[in-house]
Amino acid sequence: MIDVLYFAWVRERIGLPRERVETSAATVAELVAELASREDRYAAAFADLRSLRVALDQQLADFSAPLDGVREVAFFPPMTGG
Amino acid sequence: MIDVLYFAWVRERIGLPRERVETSAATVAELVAELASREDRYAAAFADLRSLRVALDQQLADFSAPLDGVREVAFFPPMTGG
Amino acid sequence: MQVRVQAEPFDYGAECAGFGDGGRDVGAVVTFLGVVRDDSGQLARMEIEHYPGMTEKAIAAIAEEARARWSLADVLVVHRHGALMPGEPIMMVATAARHRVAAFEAAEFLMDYLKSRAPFWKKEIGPDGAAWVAAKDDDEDALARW
Amino acid sequence: MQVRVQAEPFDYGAECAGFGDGGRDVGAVVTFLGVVRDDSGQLARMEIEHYPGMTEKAIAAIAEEARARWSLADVLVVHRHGALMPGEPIMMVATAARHRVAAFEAAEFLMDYLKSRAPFWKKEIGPDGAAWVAAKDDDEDALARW
Repeated sequence: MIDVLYFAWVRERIGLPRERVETSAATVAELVAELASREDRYAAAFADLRSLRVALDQQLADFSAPLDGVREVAFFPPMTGG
Repeated sequence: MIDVLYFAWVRERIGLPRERVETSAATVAELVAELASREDRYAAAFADLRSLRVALDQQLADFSAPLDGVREVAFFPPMTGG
Repeated sequence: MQVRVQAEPFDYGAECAGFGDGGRDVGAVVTFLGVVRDDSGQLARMEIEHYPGMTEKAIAAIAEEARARWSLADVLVVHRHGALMPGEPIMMVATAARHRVAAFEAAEFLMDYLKSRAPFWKKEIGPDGAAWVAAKDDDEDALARW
Repeated sequence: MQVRVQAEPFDYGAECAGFGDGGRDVGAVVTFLGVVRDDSGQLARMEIEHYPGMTEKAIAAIAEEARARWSLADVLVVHRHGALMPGEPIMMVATAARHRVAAFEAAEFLMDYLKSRAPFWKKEIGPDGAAWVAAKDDDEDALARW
């Protein structure tokens, strides 16, 4: 089980801020493929990975990163702070 | 007649902050030559023009600048504000 | 070093007054203040979402990198989240260093990294609804110089 | 635009608090504060001489150039002269612009020009007497980038 968090328009498209996901995905990319195949709202949120960022246990990561030992995955658009 | 002002170590070497000078010098360089020939303290102050700056009527200028119409000449070291 | 992420407004003048008594080797203090801009005159408010937990860690890591790289005597980052009105302060950074070049560079480094590497997302609410502010390529490019 | 040359201390926090209400198109404010540094712990005081009349004109010209070049909504320069103690504020600049890059660049431009083009001269008084602060080649070189 892994905590998956969504922020900004990713959260709005999927319609929830976080969920617990049962998965055997080995990488972020595999998790994305699983989620995107669930429902249209997920497919829409994950349609263009270039417009998405991912953090693993609150550290920015790549979509190719392994999920081994990770407890929290977050998906969000490019950041616009400052 | 022209007002000649001195600042910082130029003022200290010459020993006064300003004086009125009767001169027929056509340029700053000619005025410097006149002043430097007066006394040792002037010669010491004007020994190295690369370490001096000049302003004509409160605008930075070159030593080659003409004195025509100028009322106030100031000599000082490179500035160290800020 | 101080990092604060908060919904409450902050007092820019008071933060400036309280910053940079970093000892006798401080010669230069630089501050940056970001304000909600409303060019069109149509902005009702801005809403800033963030990622609690990660936000503080990401900012602290950026601030620590700046402190070490420019030998800062002190560094401050304050960033708000939640609803903000036009003209309200969004965030500020402050740096204290021996010389001006270090203080300026460190403040610009902090801003460039906070823009693109701290998990905040801005949404603008106007008469035609709400829109997420898009990240600019410029902001990503700005990181290349560090 | 405000330029002040004064012997009296100024209140950095209050100046920051009062600056940059430049209207709804201000998104970024940058301030720089210069402080009397005392690395050695031996500085009794600093004395700043200036050229009354020229100083104000030179600073106003530099500030106006910055305002025009970076489309600043507001700009402030305060510079002290006379005797200053270690840790005391010497001078400050503040810039208000739409975007952060303009506010930073304008503040750095102001500092670079004030260093080398405004008629101030610093003297340090310590246990071994007084010495004029020498201009640095770096400071002259810094002008080349503008």
